[in-house]
Parts: sequence; structure tokens; C-alpha cells
Amino acid sequence: MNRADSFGGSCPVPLGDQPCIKLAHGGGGRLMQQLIEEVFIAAFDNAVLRGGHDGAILDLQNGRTVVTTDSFVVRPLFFPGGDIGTLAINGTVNDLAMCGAKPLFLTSSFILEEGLEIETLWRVVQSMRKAADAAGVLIVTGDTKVVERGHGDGIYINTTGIGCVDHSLFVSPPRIATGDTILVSGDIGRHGMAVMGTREGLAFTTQIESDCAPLWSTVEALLEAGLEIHCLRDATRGGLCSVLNELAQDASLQFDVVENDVPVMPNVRGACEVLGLDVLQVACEGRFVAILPKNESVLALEILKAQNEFAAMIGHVSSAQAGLVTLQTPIGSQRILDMPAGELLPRIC
Amino acid sequence: MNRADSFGGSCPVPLGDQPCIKLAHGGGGRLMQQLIEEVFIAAFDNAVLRGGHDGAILDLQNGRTVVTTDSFVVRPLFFPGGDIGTLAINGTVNDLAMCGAKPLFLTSSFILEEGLEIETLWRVVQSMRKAADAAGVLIVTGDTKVVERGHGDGIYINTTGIGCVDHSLFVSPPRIATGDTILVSGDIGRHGMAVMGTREGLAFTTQIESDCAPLWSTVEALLEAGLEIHCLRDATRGGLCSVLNELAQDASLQFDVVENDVPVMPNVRGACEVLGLDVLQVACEGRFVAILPKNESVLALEILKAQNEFAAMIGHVSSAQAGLVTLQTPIGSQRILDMPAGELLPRIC
Amino acid sequence: MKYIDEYRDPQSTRKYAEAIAQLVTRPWTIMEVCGGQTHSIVRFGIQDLLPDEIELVHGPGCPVCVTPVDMVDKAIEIASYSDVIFCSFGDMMRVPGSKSDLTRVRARGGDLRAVYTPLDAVKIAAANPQKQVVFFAVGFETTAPANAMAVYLAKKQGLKNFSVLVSHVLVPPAMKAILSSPDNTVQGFLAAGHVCTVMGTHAYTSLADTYHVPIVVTGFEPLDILQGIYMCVRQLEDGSATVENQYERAVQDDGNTQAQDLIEKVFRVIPRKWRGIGTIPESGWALSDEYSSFDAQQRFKLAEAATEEHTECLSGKVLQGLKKPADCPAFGVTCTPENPLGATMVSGEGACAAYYRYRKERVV
Amino acid sequence: MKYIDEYRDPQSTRKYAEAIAQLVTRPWTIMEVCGGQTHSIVRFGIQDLLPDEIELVHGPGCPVCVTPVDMVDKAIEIASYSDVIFCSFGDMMRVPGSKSDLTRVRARGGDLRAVYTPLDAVKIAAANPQKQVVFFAVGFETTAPANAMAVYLAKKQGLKNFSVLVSHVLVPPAMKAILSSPDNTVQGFLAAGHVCTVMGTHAYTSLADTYHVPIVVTGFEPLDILQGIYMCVRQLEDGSATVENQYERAVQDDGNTQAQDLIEKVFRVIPRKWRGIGTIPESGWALSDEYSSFDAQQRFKLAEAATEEHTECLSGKVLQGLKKPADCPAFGVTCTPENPLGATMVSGEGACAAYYRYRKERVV
Amino acid sequence: MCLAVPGEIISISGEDALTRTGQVRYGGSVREACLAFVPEAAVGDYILVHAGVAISVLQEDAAQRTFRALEDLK
Amino acid sequence: MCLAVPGEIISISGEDALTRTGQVRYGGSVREACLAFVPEAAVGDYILVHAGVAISVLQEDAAQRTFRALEDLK
Ligand code: SF4
Ligand code: SF4
Ligand SMILES: [Mg+2]
Ligand SMILES: [Mg+2]
Ligand SMILES: [Mg+2]
Ligand SMILES: [Mg+2]
Ligand SMILES: [Mg+2]
Ligand SMILES: [Mg+2]
Ligand SMILES: [Mg+2]
Ligand SMILES: [Mg+2]
Ligand SMILES: [Mg+2]
Ligand SMILES: [Mg+2]
Repeated sequence: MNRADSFGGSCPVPLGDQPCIKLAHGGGGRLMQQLIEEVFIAAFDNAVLRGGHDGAILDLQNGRTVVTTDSFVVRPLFFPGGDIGTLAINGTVNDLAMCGAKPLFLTSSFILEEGLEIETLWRVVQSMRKAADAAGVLIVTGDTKVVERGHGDGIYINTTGIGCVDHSLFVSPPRIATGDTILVSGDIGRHGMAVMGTREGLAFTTQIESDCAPLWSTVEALLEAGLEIHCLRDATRGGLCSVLNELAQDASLQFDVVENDVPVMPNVRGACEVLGLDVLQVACEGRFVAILPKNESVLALEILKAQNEFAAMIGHVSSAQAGLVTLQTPIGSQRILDMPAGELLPRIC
Repeated sequence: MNRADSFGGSCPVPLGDQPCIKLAHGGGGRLMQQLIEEVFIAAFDNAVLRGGHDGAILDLQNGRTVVTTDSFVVRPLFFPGGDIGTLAINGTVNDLAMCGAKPLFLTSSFILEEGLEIETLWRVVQSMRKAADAAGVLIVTGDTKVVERGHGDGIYINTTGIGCVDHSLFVSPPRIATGDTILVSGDIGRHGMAVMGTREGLAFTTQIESDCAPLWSTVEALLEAGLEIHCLRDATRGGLCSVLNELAQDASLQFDVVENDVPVMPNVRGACEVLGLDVLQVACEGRFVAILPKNESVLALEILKAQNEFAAMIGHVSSAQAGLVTLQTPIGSQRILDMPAGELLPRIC
Repeated sequence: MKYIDEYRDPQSTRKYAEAIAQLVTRPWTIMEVCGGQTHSIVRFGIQDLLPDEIELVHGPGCPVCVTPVDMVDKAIEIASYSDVIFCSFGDMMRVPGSKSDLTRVRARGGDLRAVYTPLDAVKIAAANPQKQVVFFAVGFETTAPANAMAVYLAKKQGLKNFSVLVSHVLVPPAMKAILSSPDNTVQGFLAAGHVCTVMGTHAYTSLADTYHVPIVVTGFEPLDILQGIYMCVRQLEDGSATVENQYERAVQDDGNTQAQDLIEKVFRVIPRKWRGIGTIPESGWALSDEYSSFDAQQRFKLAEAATEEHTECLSGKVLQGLKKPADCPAFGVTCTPENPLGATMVSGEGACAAYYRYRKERVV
Repeated sequence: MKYIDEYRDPQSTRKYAEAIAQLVTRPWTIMEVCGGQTHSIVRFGIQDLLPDEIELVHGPGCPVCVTPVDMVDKAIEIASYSDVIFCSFGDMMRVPGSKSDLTRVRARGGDLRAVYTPLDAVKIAAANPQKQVVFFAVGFETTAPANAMAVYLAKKQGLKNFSVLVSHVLVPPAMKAILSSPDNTVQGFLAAGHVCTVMGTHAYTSLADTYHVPIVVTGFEPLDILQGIYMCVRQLEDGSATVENQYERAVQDDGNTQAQDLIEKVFRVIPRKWRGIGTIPESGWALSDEYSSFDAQQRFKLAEAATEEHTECLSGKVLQGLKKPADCPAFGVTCTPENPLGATMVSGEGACAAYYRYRKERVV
Repeated sequence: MCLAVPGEIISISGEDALTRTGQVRYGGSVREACLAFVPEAAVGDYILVHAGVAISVLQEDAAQRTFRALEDLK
Repeated sequence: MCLAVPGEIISISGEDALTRTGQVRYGGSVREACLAFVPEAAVGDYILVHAGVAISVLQEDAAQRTFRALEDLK
């Protein structure tokens, strides 16, 4: 059903029979996809939004300007390898980079919970400044709201980023072509496991460090090498699994991925086995998928490896079945790699 | 003390002896001003941010592009005359208009609380679409996060707006000059009282409708008339009182305002008397202050009145004491109109 | 608004101001007793209109200002309990106790509610039977009918989860304390109109006689205050010392006898500690025996603690007319409305806050 | 990772697959009892490697799938109480009861916690003495040592605020029920390796004899499962029917006797209802008399209610090997992992969910 | 202290003397007030309300005296 | 059902048989497990852990049999 037809009518109770928003609606999986398609896109419907990429390429007077937005709500605020401040900068910088845009300016907007210690805010803000400097962006305007105790979680941050495309490539899903190689920029799953490891009842004695990092310099290196990049996408909520499914759908092509080629650190792998989690569904915050012509993939991998030695080619694009992602298992068989369902719950029994 | 000097050091416990964020830090008054100056501006320090206006004028390749951001956290979500959705669009559209920029694009980012009814979200999103259409802006990209129950308040929305300045005026506080006339675009205080009137224990039998409205068309009319607008600012949190103080400070000039000339509806006035509130401190969401040369003020008022019959000239700019706002009282005496302290609490005894 | 707008008319107020100027022959010090009057004086810049000879000093008539620190500490303790909904008039929420204030309790998770009337606190109690609902019943005589009614209704409705933390004070004993001080400089009083609306004017006759001081029962609008000052100056210049009623439209000599009946049922007179001033005999109300089961102090078994007041703060002296806010070295420096040291800097009717917000010394 | 990686080696697995193909002469239907085995089969695409003659059917060995609707409803009721912290294994939280599920209780404000071990629920109880902490003690024999230990420790620590909602089931009676069904098609079993780790293999001897069915105690890695199938097919082709142990590295014939001792102390055998299947005699554990004070059903005085199961859902038949998920008309249409109708669509080890996530029918 | 605001009674309900309430208009806004202590108050009267409770009925004629006194000043 | 994962014991603490616990390494991550039911387990042993509780000590020699059987297949 085309929800755009029903303006002004009552809500057609979308999303199955679930009258309530649940955590799964924000988990990067199918429920979230449904929510976005059936509510937000249906209501806001316009050509730029329908472009479907993480950021919007705007037709301003001259050149191509890119804008992207994200709110950050991580618990806890500080985790091994980063905090909500680093995340808020890198997350938006990375969304710009994924559009092939050089990050220029950020806005930052805070929702603070009454009772938050200013010392805590200060530490977060310092992290933001450091991350912004490292990424070469300016935070150019902002906003602050305070909500009553029990209606926030210390700090929520929205950052909106503006960047520019100063090359002639269109880096976006429709450019993906049969025969392309799929690369990943480093080992996956560290951010999600770093955060999960801070939770009561799910903690390990050893710590996993988040992979949170800015990606523009890596993308810039790819661009400067003159590579014909077809598409880039950072693997955040929903992990590599979600990104591959989204891109295969948007490109209307099949992706074939080899599980054993996906780089995973031993500590992440062990923790995932113990908690019964599929590492392909675990969030990263500093890793991306790059898709480009096969004949350029060796050079691309070389450039990626210069930044992260664990970067790897993990699969290729075919035209067999639009939107399908297959996984070659460690024992050599093939299966479907489906979109994750929603909230990542430890599977124990 | 210049906070920018102390990067990396511990938080110097700013803002008096208050180690906790309190509601007053978001109340549009001095505490919020301190928070912004001593924490955010100190940390993010750069020339564009230091411009100090609500939106940032960016030096993009060509022309002047304006970006502004705001998060919306109103309780309740629906109030007489609007909802969080209308507010989220109009608020950001208005911040662009206040920079003299034609609003073009918005981003929207949602923080949803687990347990929110999708029907509710649907209604809000519909309001946003309607308001965006009315303001002639496109929502071009977005984001959704879901937080656990007890860590949100149904819906929080961030909108970030991008607009363009297609005239040669610089509409900003430094342009304000001695002798300028201060106008207000309509009756004040309705939004704040509309929201307060929904609270248990503070409700009236009669309802006050919020003044929530987009302001670009009014600003456009002023620009098209060729008026030499010096400054515009919408009166939101902290009300007219806050805006006048901010602008007088930023312009380093004295503002002299006549209390009896400030338009207030009888229902707003009555409710303020009963609750002991100063209507000059009560929030609006569709009213602005315009400051321009005296010889253009009659024409400007005419244009404002065509949109809202209660628009009025309320004072003028002088050079007596930088940053001071004085109020001529109803009995003809003069007093200081100071910045509000923070949270607006009903004063009963 | 009728009974408001006509009392803010610039011509009328100027006429009274001119009449006062014509009348006055030498300096007079007059205290407006009530914080609401202080608020009007500064909000409307009334001092500006008066001849230099008239000095207005601001009295102890703001319940927010005179509630003692230990009572605020008790409120903070009760409000911190997890099963309590603590209701209060809005401006009581920012008054500093010895270590904290009620808004900080809220920031740490306490359930605090600003209400317009204690009757709403009773409604909240009825709607939340699993919670203890406590109302912070501060106030002068004016607020006593509302607070008495709240307790009366709670008893009538059989509410077991409602109680009040009472810190009620009485005006005439405080005026007596000021007049009997060896340092007293006050020569005439504008008595608190709304207090008299409830209790009448008789209590002031013996004060006027004993201390030979004119007392004019006065309203709250600019015209009321100017007329009150005029009447007071006329007596001072004449050398007379009687009780006059400027606020006839609202105040009967007997006061509101229906209200007095319920007050007598619900409350009993006790000695009361005033913030910054100390204990004054027979200057407060507590719950009568019949209603003592609604006493939050008993219900929560609060211990009495001797709490120290901020030594730097001169608010006690300000409240007695012995000092002006600007005499305080902390005023506007370490003590501001955002970060008040004393209660007089908190309430919109507190002398220090009123002076700070509308301070004329900065106006050229 | 040792004991994992070598059992996922492609050469070794292919060798076993080829050996099976060489061995098999006619069609055989083999049930892997345990949901964990089902998970491995679909996750590693094992069916792909097998000859067409071998049909694997998925057994009832997933506690998430077999916990009856009325027990889920009880969990939902307890979790809804405002003074309760309800702890559960993560995947139990999405199992549909008759009207709701535990994640919806959380969305309405319930305090739900996903824990990795019941021992953490005991820690949560010790840390929250003002709350009732309840653990949803579901599971087969494998989970019984952990659940028994939780209750044992809670008693030892004198915790008055900890209890367990027990829905423990036993594998051998379920296998017996499948074998004694007139519709049974299962010719050989891969018995659940981890269950046998705890309880040993003796219980299966009489089943193998009585029903003349080969039973191979099998592990969970691809190589384990292929070897288990190989051993099972060898028996089937030979016409023999004994209990064999593929999972020797983890399973002793006597099982873990220390664990059995504590289980015997804490639990007693009872008849138990299985979701979609019905009541099976002597197929479950409840708390023994000595530990009955830790029973959440008693502590919260829950009434027994006859709840209806979803009629459309074939999960009961799927669990008995009588149907495959794809036979269900709801599969992938109205029933998906995001919106499951039956428990077999919820758990990662539930046959329907496993088929849905890794469904090979869509792979060309 | 004691912010009390004059308002006009526009309706009255409740029989019992101690539970009598009224709708009271202040400028353009209306709110309920307790009328227990002003048994003589009728619709159209102006009352002084403090913390939700009427404490006095305003006397029109007495109010005029302030303005008459003003004329006497000249 | 019954996700049980093999891990290596890297340290042991607690004297009482029923409260014995160990730090167990899985790949590169370490977590505490209850060792009450594997009294024979020592540092360096691999155990199977389910829901935080060790249920079995893995037998190296028995493990080899799977691979020896594999060789016999050829
Ligand atoms: S200015 Fe502050 S410290 Fe000084 S008397 Fe007033 S309240 Fe006390
Ligand atoms: S697909 Fe769904 S409805 Fe059908 S048997 Fe499986 S769980 Fe039941
Ligand atoms: Mg984004
Ligand atoms: Mg992003
Ligand atoms: Mg992204
Ligand atoms: Mg803002
Ligand atoms: Mg919180
Ligand atoms: Mg803004
Ligand atoms: Mg704004
Ligand atoms: Mg603004
Ligand atoms: Mg996003
Ligand atoms: Mg909430």
C-alpha cells in the first residue's frame, strides 16, 4: 500500500499488529526499515528523500553539498574506546564520507537530563572537540534542551553534517554493478560488543575496545587514487549484515559473501559465541563496506590495508536474484544472509 | 576565564556551585547562557560559532547558505494550537527566517521512547508534513533512535535547517544602530501559557492557543518591500525579555521598551496574573522582534500588521548603556528589564 | 482587567505622588510589610516617583523568605523519600536549605510538583493512593484559609496518604518584634492588605497605640501603595498614630469570619522561628490536636535539628528593615537569583530578588 | 577457537558427507532432537551436503519453543508487577503468550532484564533487596545445573526476594511420545549432546530397544552432526538399533553426577505441558518440597488458567517431526521473526525461525 | 506575599457551604475557585482569589472612594 | 537448545566445592564460570559452559577419535 495516498486519514496501524514502538524499531533491522518506509518516507515523500541514501545530496546554487543527520543515544555514555561525544562526531562525519563528501561543518544539539553532572557533559564536549579536530570539521551552530529526570539518559546528541563533493563521482547504490568486488575496511563487531560488555549480566572480565573512528581520510585516499568507487556504506546498527542487505536491495543485485573472509578479532568472536550472537549483526562505528569494479579492487584493498591491516575483500556482486545476499559458510555450503529482525538479544538456551 | 585555554584539563566546575544540570539550564535565561558560553562555545570555539547568531552562515562555494538546528522536547506532545511536529518544523524554519534566509531543506531526527504508540507518531509526522508544506521546505534526510522506557518522553525531534540568503542584507545583531525602532510581530506569551495550561494543577477552564506559526512569509514581505532590516529574532524560550536582553548585549546598545505597547491577549494576561508570571518571560513560537531604522518603521509595521493585527512598535535603540534593557512601566516610571533567571515557576505566595 | 487597570493609571499615580511631595516636610521611614507590596514597588518603579524624604523599607512579609532553614531541610528530607509526591508553591522550590533545595531533590529523582493551590495537592493524593502526598503549607494569614481547607477536605474524604508540613507565620507579632527592637528605624507601616482581608484590622490597634506608630492597611496596585503612603505620611506629619484602611474595597474591619472559623478549627497558635530573625512568641500556627494526624513532621517522624544559617547573608536584617539589600556585600556578587544565598534572593517578592531584578541603580 | 574451528573444517565435513552418500541405499528420516543442532544445520547449510535420501526433521529440543502459552502468560503477569525485576534468557523475551510478550511488558514500563546466567539474577536479587527478583527458569536437562545452583545459592544466602518461575522439561519422555505416536515417521535420532553431558546416555537404551530405533548422542558443530548422521545411517542400513556416542569428548555414559546430585535435591519430576504438543507424563521438573518457598507461582499466588494456543500455528506438529515449517500456510506470510505466531518462529533455535533466516529455498 | 487576583464569578456550583465552588474569569481566562469563605458572593461579583480560594468579595462603592479621594487632592 | 561453548580455564578461585569459580577464556574473551560441577577441572583444561555453569570437562583423547574415524573413512 502506498502510504502517501492516505494523508490526513488515521494511521493505518502499520508494522504488523504492534501498536507500540519497541526497541526493535531502532535496532537496524526489518522493523526499523518498515517504520521508516511506512511512516516517515510515506509522510515526507519527496525526490531527495526517496534517494534513500544516508545523507541527502542537495541541489544548491553551485556544486554538490551533502547534509546528513543522526541522533546518538548510546548507553553507557562512556565505553571502552570512546564515548557518546566521539560517536556523535564520527558517526556524522562518516555518513558524509560514505556519500563521497568531504565533511565541512557540523551542527550539534543536546538533550540533557536534569541531574546530569556538568563534569560529565564537559568530558563529552571535550571528546567532541577532539574528534571534530581530528576529522577537520567545524561545529557551526547548536542547541540545548533539558528534560526532566526520568525522561532522558544523561545526554542525547544530534549532529547534522554538511559536506561537499569536489569530484565527479556519484557514490551511491545505483552505481553498483555486476562483477563488482565487496570490501570491508577492517575487523567488524567491536563497537557493539564493547557496549554490550558494559551491561550488568553480560560483562566479560576482558574488555573489547570500540572501533569508533572517522573514515573520511580513508575515503579520501581511495578518491585520490582515482578509483571508480561505486558505493560506500558504514556498518553501524544491524552490523555488516544490515548494510549488505540494504545495498543489495537498493542496487537490485545479488551479493555473494564468504563468511571466512570477514575479519573478526578473536575476543569479539569468543564473546559472540558465548552470548549466541551473530557477529555479522553486531554494530561497528568505524568500519565501512566499499564496492567497486573488480579490476580496481587490489589497489583499493592496498589503500584500505594501509589504514587497517584487517581490511579484506569479502565477496562480489552478481545479478542472479535482486536484493539477495548469500553467505558461503565455513564448511563451503551456501545460505541466505537475511536482514536482522531487530533488537539483538543474547541467545542462551 | 577563557575556557578554551583549559583543553584536556578537568572541568573547572562552571556555573556557580551547581554540579548538576537543572531545568533552569534549559530555561532560556542566564544559566543557559552561561552553560553555552562556558561549556559549548569554549569547547567548540571557532569563528562561525562565535558569530553568536541562532544559525550559522556558511562560507560555501557560492552565495550564502544558512544552517540552524534545534531539538524539540515539549510536554505534552499535543497542546492547544499545535503539537511537537508543527513546532519542530516552524521552530527551525523560523530560525532560518531570522537570519534573513529563505528556508529550503530540513533534516529530521527522532528519539522515540519504547512504548510510544505508532498512532501518536503518525499524527506528529502528519503535522510535520503539513507544516513543511506550508513553509515550502523539504525534509531531505533523517534518523530514528529508540530509547528504553523511562529514558525519553514519547518523542523528541531534532530538525536542522538549511536556507539561502538571496539578497545583500546582513541581518544580524551587529547591524543594530542607535535610533532604530524595535517592533514585535504580534501578541506575545501564548505558546508558553498554552503548554502550561495543560499541566496538572496549573490548568484553566478556558484554553489558550499556542501562537506556533512559520515566519518566513512575513520576513519575505519585509525584504521584498526593500526595507533595511538590521536584525530579526524569534522570541522562544525566555520570551520577549530574553530576546531583548540577548540582542542588546550582542549589539552593545541600550534598548528602551514601553510595557504598555507590548501586545498581550486578555486570556494570556489573566492567566499570567493568576500564576504570578511575568508575561515578558513567557515563550512564543510564532513571534519575532524586528529592528530597523526609525524612518522605515511605519512601513514595516504596516507589513507586519497585514499578517497579524497585533504587531506593534514597542521601543527604540539608544546608546546610553551597552547591553541594558529598560522598561517604561504602566505608571510611567522606568526600570531595568533583566534577563530571566531560568525555569518559569508559578509564583503564588 | 477590572480592579487592576484603573489602579495602574499613570495620571492618578502621578497625582498621588505629587500630593505626597506637597505634604512631606522632613524624612520619614515607612515599612511596607508585605512582599507583594515590595514586588509592586520595584516592578512599577514607585520609589522613583517619591520625594527623597520618603524611604521605603521592605518588611518580613514573604513566607518564602521567612521559612526557617530547618523547615526547608525537613521538606527536602521528606521530598527525597521514594514513595512521596511532594507538592509546593512554585517559588518555595528554589529556597536554599542548609545544603540543598527542592529543585535539586527533583534533579536527583524526587517527585516534586509545583501547584497553584493546596486543594490540587488533595486531588493528587486522592488520585495516587499508593503514594504519600505532602503539601508544604507555608504562608501568612492570607494562605491559611486555603491550607485549612485542604486539611479539612482531606479529613472529610478520609485520605490517609495526605499530610502537610506546616510553617505558618503571623504578621502582627513580627511587627511588634520590629517595633520593640532598640535598633528600630521604622516610623510608619503599610500593613499587608491581603492578610487583613482574612483577619481584619483589630489586631493593629494596640500596636499603633503602644508604639505610637501610624498603620495604614494597604493594597497592592501602584495606586493603592501611593495612596497608602500618602495616608501614612499625613499621619506622620500630623503626629497621629491610628489604624487606617486604604484597601476598603477588599478589607472589612472584622476580616473574613467564615475563614477565621475554619482556621481556628484546624490550627493553633505557637511560637515560630523566622528565618534570619529567630523565634517570635505566638507568631505561628501549627495543626490543632483535632487535625494533628495530618502533620507530616509526625508522620515521617522527623528529628529536630539545629541548622545553621548562612552567616554571610543579611536577609534577617533586611527583613526587619535594618538593612537594605544593597548593603549586603554578597548582593549581586556571590548572591544572585540563579544562585541565591538567602531566601530574600529567591522569591519574586523577596526584597533582595526584587531589588536585583528591577534594580534602579543601574538605570542612568 | 579450539574444539570449534577444527569441527568446521570444509575438507573433513565434505569427507563425512561423501561417506554418507556412499553408505545410503534408500530414504531415511532422522530427527535431530535439539534446537541447537537445528540451528547448526541451517546456519552451516548442512542439508545441502547430504544426499536426497536423508531427510532431517527438527525435534522439540528448544525450551523457548516448548514452554506452554500459559507459562508465558504467568511470566507476563509477574513481570507486570511494579515491584518485580523479571530476569530471563534473552530469547524467551520475544515468545508470544496468549495476548502479549515480555518485550511489550517492558515497553509498558516493566523492569525486564536479559541475563546470561541465572546466577546473575541471584546477584541482582542481593543488590535490590526492596524488589522481588524472579528468574524464568526454562530449559532442558542442560540448564538444570545452572537453575538448581541459582536456587541453592539463594537459599544459602537467605535471600527472601528471589524466586523462580520453573518450566523445566525432559528430553527422553518427549522422544518416547514421538515414537509412540501412530503418525511417527522418525527412523533414527541424533540425541541432544548437551543434555547427555549432564544426564548421561543410559535413559536412551530402553528407548532404542523398545522402539528399535538407532540413537546417536551428537554434538553441535558441523562435523559432529555429519558424523552423527553417518553413524545413524550406518545403523539404519545395518538394521541395528543401539545407543552410540558421537560426542565422546563431552559426554560420559553416567553424565555429570555432581550436577545430578544437586538437581535431585532442588527438583522433583512432574508431568509437564509442552507447547503445541500437550501434557507428557514425567516430562518435567518442578521445585522439590525443600525448595518450594522459591516457587514464583506460589509466591505470587497465580491462578491456573486454561489458555488457548494459536490454532493456525503448526508448531506442535513441527516439533514432533510431523510437519516441516514450510508446510505451514502462515510461514513467512503472517508469521515472521519480527511478528511470530508460534514459539518456533522466535528462538534462533526454533525450527521455523531457523528455516526462515537461512531458508535455502530462495537460494537458486 | 499573598498574590491575590480579582476575578469575576461567572457560575457557581456545589450546595454544601464548605464545598461551594465557582468558575471565575480573570481577564480572558477562567479557572475554578473555592467559594466556601464567601457565602454571600453571587454570579457577577468580583472576588479576590488567593491560592485557589476566594478570601473576599470586592466592594464597588468602597473602590470608588480611592478615586474620589484623588479628586479631593486637587 | 543449550548453547554450550568450550573455553579454557585460566584461573580458579573459591575453596568450597559448590562455590568454586574460574576465569575461562573463549577465543580472546574471558568470563567467570561456576566450576561447582567439574571438581576435577584444573587450569589449562577446556570445559563446556552453559548459562555460566561448567557442565563437562572436554577430553582431548576422545576428541581425536572423531578425526581418526575420519581417516578410517578413506
Ligand atoms: S543579597 Fe543574598 S546574601 Fe545578601 S541579604 Fe540578600 S539574600 Fe542574603
Ligand atoms: S511458521 Fe509460525 S505459525 Fe507456522 S508453525 Fe511455525 S511458528 Fe507456527
Ligand atoms: Mg545520518
Ligand atoms: Mg549514521
Ligand atoms: Mg551510515
Ligand atoms: Mg535553539
Ligand atoms: Mg534516566
Ligand atoms: Mg536553532
Ligand atoms: Mg529555535
Ligand atoms: Mg530562534
Ligand atoms: Mg541514522
Ligand atoms: Mg517517560
